[in-house]
Amino acid sequence: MDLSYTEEQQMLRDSVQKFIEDNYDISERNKLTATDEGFSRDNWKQFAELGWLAMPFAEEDGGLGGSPVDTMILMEEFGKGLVVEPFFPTVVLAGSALSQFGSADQKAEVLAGIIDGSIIATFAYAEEGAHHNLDHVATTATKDGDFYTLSGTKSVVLNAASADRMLVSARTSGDVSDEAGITVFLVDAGADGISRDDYPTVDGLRASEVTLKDVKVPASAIVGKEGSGHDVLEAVSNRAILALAAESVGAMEKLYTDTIAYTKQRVQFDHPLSEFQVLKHRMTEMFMEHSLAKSLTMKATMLETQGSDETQRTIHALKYLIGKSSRFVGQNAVQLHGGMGMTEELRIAHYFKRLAIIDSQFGNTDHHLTRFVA
Amino acid sequence: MDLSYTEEQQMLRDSVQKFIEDNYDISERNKLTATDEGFSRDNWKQFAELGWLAMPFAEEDGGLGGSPVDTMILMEEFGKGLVVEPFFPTVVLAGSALSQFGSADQKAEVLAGIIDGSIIATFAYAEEGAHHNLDHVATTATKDGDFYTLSGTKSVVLNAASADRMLVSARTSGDVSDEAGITVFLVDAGADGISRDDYPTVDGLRASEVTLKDVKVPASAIVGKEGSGHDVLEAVSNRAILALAAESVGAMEKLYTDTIAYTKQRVQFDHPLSEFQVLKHRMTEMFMEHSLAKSLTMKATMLETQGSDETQRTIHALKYLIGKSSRFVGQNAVQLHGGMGMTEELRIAHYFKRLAIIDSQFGNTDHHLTRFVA
Amino acid sequence: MDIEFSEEDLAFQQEVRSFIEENLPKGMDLWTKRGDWFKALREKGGWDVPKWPPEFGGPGFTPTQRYIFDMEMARHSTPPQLPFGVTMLAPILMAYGSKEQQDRFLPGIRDGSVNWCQGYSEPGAGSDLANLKTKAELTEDGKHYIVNGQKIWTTLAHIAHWIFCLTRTSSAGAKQEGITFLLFPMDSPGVEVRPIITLGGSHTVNEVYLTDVKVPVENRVGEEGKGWTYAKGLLAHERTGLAGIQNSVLALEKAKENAASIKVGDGTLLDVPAFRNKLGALEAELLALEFTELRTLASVAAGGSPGPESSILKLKGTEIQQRIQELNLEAAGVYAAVWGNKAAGPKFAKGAMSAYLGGRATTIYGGASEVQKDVISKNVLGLG
Amino acid sequence: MDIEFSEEDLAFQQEVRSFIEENLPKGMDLWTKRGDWFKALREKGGWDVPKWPPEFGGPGFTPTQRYIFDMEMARHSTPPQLPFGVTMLAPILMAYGSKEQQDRFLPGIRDGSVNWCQGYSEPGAGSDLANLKTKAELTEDGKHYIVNGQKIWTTLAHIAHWIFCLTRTSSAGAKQEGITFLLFPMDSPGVEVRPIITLGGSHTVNEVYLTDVKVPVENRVGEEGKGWTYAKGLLAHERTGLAGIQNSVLALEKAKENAASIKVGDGTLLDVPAFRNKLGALEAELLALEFTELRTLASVAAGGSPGPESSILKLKGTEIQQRIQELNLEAAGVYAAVWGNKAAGPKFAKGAMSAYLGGRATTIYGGASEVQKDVISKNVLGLG
Repeated sequence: MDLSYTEEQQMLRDSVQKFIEDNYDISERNKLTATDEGFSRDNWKQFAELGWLAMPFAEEDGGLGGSPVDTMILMEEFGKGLVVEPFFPTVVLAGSALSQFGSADQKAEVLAGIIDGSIIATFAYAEEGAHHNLDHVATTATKDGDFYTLSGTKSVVLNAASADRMLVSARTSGDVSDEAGITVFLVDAGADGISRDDYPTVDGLRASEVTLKDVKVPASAIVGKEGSGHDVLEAVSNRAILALAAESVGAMEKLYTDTIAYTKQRVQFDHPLSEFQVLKHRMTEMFMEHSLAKSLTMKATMLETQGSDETQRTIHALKYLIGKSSRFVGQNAVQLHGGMGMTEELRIAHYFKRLAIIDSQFGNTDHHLTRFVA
Repeated sequence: MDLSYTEEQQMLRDSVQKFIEDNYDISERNKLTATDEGFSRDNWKQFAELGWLAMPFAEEDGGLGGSPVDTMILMEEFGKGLVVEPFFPTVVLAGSALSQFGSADQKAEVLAGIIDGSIIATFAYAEEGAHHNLDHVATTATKDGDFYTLSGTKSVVLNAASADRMLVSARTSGDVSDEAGITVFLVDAGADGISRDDYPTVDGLRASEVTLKDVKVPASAIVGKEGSGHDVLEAVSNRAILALAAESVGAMEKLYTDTIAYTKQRVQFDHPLSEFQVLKHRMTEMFMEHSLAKSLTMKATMLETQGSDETQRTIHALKYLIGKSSRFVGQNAVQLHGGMGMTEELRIAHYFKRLAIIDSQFGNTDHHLTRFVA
Repeated sequence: MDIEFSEEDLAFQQEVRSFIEENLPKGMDLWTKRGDWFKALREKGGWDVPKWPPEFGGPGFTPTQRYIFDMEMARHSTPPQLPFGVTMLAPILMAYGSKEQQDRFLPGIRDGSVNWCQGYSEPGAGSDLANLKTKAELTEDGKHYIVNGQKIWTTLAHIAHWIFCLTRTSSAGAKQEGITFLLFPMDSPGVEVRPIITLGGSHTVNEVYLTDVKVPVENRVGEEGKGWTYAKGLLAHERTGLAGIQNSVLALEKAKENAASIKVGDGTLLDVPAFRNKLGALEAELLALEFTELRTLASVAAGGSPGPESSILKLKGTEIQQRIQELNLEAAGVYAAVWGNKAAGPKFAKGAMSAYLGGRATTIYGGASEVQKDVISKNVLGLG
Repeated sequence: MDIEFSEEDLAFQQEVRSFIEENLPKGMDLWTKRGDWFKALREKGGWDVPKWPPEFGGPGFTPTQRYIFDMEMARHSTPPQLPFGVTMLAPILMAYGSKEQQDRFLPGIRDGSVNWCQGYSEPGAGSDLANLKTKAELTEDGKHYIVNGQKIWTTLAHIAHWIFCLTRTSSAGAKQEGITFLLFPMDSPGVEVRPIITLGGSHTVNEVYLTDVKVPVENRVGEEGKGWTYAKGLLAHERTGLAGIQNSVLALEKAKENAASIKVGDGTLLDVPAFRNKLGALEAELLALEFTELRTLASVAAGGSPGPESSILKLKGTEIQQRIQELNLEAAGVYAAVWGNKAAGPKFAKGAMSAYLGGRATTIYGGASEVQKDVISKNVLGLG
């Protein structure tokens, strides 16, 4: 057992921290989120050059052979920096699916493109009426010789407007929420029959409602096996939760340390707010929530790395706990900043919104608590 | 709408307050709980003389024609005084059942005895394996001509050792937890075939495990109709919850006011505890919990009096809320008293224990929350 | 003790209901014909200003009538008035203003032709409002005050015609002393409004910069240096209004409907125990809080003070509002993220996030919850 | 970063398990043959005193080994030692006691032949321990201290042979100064023990009255006036011990079994969502806390300090203990009430109430939770 970072991991963390220090402050981020794409292609190139986009992938696939721990390090720092580049949909969602289930051709073409920064990708999994159930798939894929025809609407597809490729869960057989009969396809984002309705998300990122109308793809576009999409979704969801948890841990750290700093300089009733016992204890509780959330994120990430039997249960517990602590830390950071916590000027509001959205993705607290105790 | 007490009700409250001031302090109570019966027969006589035992019963039955509001007033003050006399099992449990469902003969004999103080009664409803479900009745009543033979074991029968009469829920038909087929019998506490295992309860009161072995009772012992015991149990349970809620409100008032008084005189770190902001806010929250619990107790009691359709739902909400606030107020009263809160010397510990027991009777917080949302 | 309304009160309730039925514009008319609604309320006998006393044209409701009136208005989601003039400034003018001021300002407040904003908070004076620094100096001829300083969190300052403003005319004595209550137009030279964009990108609050703003002395309400006393009374008003308990009762019903529209497994979100139990816990507290408001009202109706229970209304009321907002956000699921002009997923989803974000303010503005607890522990519980 | 134990650690874990398997007395023997167990631990190489350093006969475990050792002992419910001598006094004697004191007291502590109690708290010095008033005055010949005062909440004073006691030898300077650490036998003339009966009627804690108790100077540990420094180090020890996280892991499993034994409808209490979700929420936090303990340990193993996370262990650990106690109490249902020597209902019911009542002390003794939060906010977060 060794809970310290390796030298390589420390270097990775340092490099992200340096990048954020040099490139990200809240006004810089506000500029990025106001652009069309909502992020910087230049930054994305740097991500590729720094090797971050290659980090979690196997060396034989052109990656750096890192583990979920490396992704945790990246995401925790991205969380602190409120990074807006599409690392999560591209590397964590699409990347995990392709590296674990993709064919040799898919890896050679798309994973390689993700790694060198030339391909931005995303995963279209959510649908109306699903409410956190990834197996609720009404989008259909009808077989026709060597081809499949996809039709349906996917919701809140992250960075779809910037994506070159898109993974799509569709139903090749079974009833609308059956575990069996789901198939994941790798689709060209510009394919005929795909239309989008793009919008910003409340945390400053980008997403789209994506409608597929008779989109024709070859059988070679299947990621994994026909009908076994459930396994792909579950695997991707687990990696997604670990990544979002790490991002949340980073955001919570900034929320409680920013709150400490603010209350030290904000004077009311002739005393800095930091001298009021109720606020001191509140910040202590925020610190404790962060510590516990960080502990469970580390544990779950290491279990996933190790392939432990306990992984699935721990990930349910994690998403529950992250949601609970994020809400407590986020709400109290706003509360203790008073009116200032409500403004878009400080980072506080942005962390707060980001955490609210993280709770809504890949199953919220209730969803995972219910599964954890099942 | 008029939320103030009538003149009679104010007089009732004053008379209980005076009685408690004259007769009850914690050392007096500790003496009573150390006696065999666990209460004072002399006090009981006074209860009768003061008319308290007649209060909720109809005038035609020899009562004073009061309403649940009067019972609320009595129980709230009993809660403040930690009164140990068997008002709850006798008047609230057995009394409610007989006054609402009893035959003319039962009323003439037993209700009259309750009112004049000559009969102490109780209700044997709980069974092992029931966990708060009053309809779980394994005790059997087998019909044999004009008689019924009762067999089974009843748990935590309050004041059974002092009781002259005992209401017993038994099954005349149906499966063990069917709503239909339960019948309530009025049984002589000294009847052949009844044996008891007596014990003190943690709140200083008395109860027994009561075993009935072929206890023979006439058909005239049925309270209400054969097979309609569920209605009796439900009606008694509602009155019981209202009474226990009022008692809890009384106890909570003392808990938070005692805590305020204690923290004002207890000096730590060169300041009275009452000057620490965290403790001030905690006591504010205790006060608020008490206020809300009191409000809902008043509302539910008035709805019951009025016979409103909303009564049943409100009573579920009430028992839930009372359990939740009692736990918060009780635990924090002990916490803020520090070591002193742990001693049997102060009243704090006794209120705390009483409230813990109240949560366990007639359905706990989870039980009623589940029913409230059903 | 009796929870039922008297026959008179029931008749009044019926009267209010019939009035709403007959006069409230339906559907889209609600937006275009608001004026008709307020006119009808006024002509009914001062129902447009239900809290104003009869001598100022109010209806002279009993406390129970006002409760019934508020409840019915909330239940029928009638359009609200902006509170700054009618609810917050008017009581001050009635109590402390001169006859001239009352005649001059109350009509415009009442008919909505003059929008007001509240110039209280400052960068260094939030929860600690008495710490304000905006200076008002009397000119040598004694005819004007010259006001300099900065206000912040000024709600709707960008659409207000006038401001009621706390200013410091003396810094001797305790900081609660030397504060003076002034009224002036927002288009006075030297008034500059800068927007503050809050959580979720909305523009409701502002910074207001005041540079040598000239205010005639006749625009001072009451005595110089007594402004704090006037404002404190008004703050209490504001706090009661913020509890919004009747609105929460409605909002909770709506939250149930929202959850019932979200399919989960074979049922809906309303059948998921984790969600359902949270909702139940909330409803039980709301039932208790609703009755606490009634107790307060009964206490006043019986000629007494509102009682210690009244102090918890804002504190608990805003907490409950926020918890209802959380439930809606949870029901929105992934669609909570959708922003801008777009809507996706269930209809209520978009409003859910705005409400959640904006709702964080309710435990901050009008006396932060922590300050409320300080006040209750001191004033109600006598804790030093 | 790697969560798996090294091969050496796994081998050690196996060694501990085999040792327990072979040596732990089974069934009722656990009560009659406790001595054999401790003897076997000792002969194994100081496993009876796992935290003692090798120079005092301890086993010299690495931090990971100690974690594994503690975990296995907790999992197998091995009999605990009274902590006062082995865990609380011994480290002080090792660090600050003279060679003579170590030789004199450590053997009796180790073999359990001498029971110790802790004379710290006083009626006026609870959470504010430094405020203590018990006086120790040196006799003119400089050979003895004469001790006068009163201690309270003294756990097991009624079965202790000796006491380690904080006394005031000077009241000059800050109140943390002038405190002296003394050891004396409980049968010294002038020592009187009066029981305190706590919640639920149990006798664990006591008042100890000290009247002209004569203590030879050679029974003073370390320097006069430095007792506070010594005690503070010891308090930190006590706090870590009180977290009892491994015990909570077991207790939670037991709570699940208890709930599973209670029939509700067609299932058990464990199937009731309201109960089940509470249990799940608790388990998730406990998983996180358990790993926080590991992080602390890893930090120490890496040669560093325990890290800021260690401060939350007692605070959260005791809270979790209490919440598990509540779940058992709820599972006991109506049988929670049964008291005295009687038992009724499910087997665990009676113990459930005692544990719940007694458990309230864990957030009070050894530094109340509120004081812990003061300490964390000051020492860890740097809040004034």
